[in-house]
Amino acid sequence: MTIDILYFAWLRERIGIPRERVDTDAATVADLVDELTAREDRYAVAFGDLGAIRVAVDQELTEFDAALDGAREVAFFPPMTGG
Amino acid sequence: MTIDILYFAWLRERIGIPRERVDTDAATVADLVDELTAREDRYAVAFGDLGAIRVAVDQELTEFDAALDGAREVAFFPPMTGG
Amino acid sequence: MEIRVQSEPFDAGDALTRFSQGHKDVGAIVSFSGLVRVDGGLRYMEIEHYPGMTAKAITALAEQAVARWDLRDLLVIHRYGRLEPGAQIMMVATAAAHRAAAFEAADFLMDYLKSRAPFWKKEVGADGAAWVAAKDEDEAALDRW
Amino acid sequence: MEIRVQSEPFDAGDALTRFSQGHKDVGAIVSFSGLVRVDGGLRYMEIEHYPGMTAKAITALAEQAVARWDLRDLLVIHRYGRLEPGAQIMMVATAAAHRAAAFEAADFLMDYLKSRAPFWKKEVGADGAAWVAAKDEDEAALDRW
Repeated sequence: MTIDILYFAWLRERIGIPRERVDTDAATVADLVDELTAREDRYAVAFGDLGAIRVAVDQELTEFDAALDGAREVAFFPPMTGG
Repeated sequence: MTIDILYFAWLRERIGIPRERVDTDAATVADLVDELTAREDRYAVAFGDLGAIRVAVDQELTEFDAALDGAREVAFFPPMTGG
Repeated sequence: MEIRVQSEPFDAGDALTRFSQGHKDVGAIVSFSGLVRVDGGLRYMEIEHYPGMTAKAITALAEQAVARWDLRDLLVIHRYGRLEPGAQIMMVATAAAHRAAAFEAADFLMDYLKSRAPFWKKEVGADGAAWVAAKDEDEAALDRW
Repeated sequence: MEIRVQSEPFDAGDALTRFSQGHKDVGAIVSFSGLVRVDGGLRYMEIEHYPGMTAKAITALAEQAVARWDLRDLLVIHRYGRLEPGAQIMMVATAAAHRAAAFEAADFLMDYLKSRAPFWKKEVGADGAAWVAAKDEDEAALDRW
């Protein structure tokens, strides 16, 4: 399946791009992260500490064990600092 | 001693005047209330339920057993409803 | 710190704009404004106060708030006299570096202004006038602090 | 209920004035405004957000507040982009018949906007830029609700 992946804040800066489109068979967010980190060092560095990263699937906050079944957009970012 | 007595809200309405000056030897606020209620019915009615009345001596909230020693102004009023 | 006791109407938004300007280490501003509710039965509200004591009592409450929370500034405006439905009765604003202090101090000030500042509200309606009774819950709210 | 996500500056006082007008059974209005602190080291703040998600996430929080408290109205404004020291970052306003609901709902919305709305703050100073780290206390604050 084809998924748009978005990166925000320091995750965007470390990976070097705000978004990309990937073809993947990853079943869960965690599987997708494994695929990405296997690709290039900058991904491995950016995703080094998953405890410091939050994820949204189709614009809803979720967990790393969430299924990607039918997902069209996955976003990774640090804990939010609004307000 | 001479004391100015002030009445507010429904206490003022029941007694019929906003303030008066009295000569008194009352030692405490409670003594002063006894003197007033002995005077006329409208005072007895107004002071009928002391639980519903608050008192300030020289513009500081206090209790009915407070001493009047040196006091110049005593105010009686219902519980406050500001804000 | 500014405390105003006045019969004149005021606009809480204008007051907030002025209050917000010219501060330095302020990240958070909380305001509370109390309004005369618009309801069919009410013609107007009349607020009596104790002129000699009012500003003094509010100042004492404000000083308690300043002693207890790390505030950068504080504003209290309270009207007396005749107020029409929809009018602003009063407002409190607090400015602090952090939001918790600004929220708590404003909440504290409101609880104490309700029950410890010498104001008395009377509602005048089509059927006559009645003094607003103090609520047990307003007295109980003071125990939070 | 109004939710605005915008890069344009706004004035919290003006917004409060507009928010306060034309309500009926409203006795209490609480506002919170967050400002960029004025401190020597900070040149400006840059706020990044997630356009597709932001308004949706804030709307979901606002709906939670409306379901939980008896509110008459609610306003959220949040800026993104470059903000100068002293600028308003965001504001929340709540209108209710009673003060407790207005205070609690505003406090709740602030806690959740801090940690659950997709905004990220970067501080740009003389010595370079740094992303603002989320605070443990902000995450812990959610347990209050």
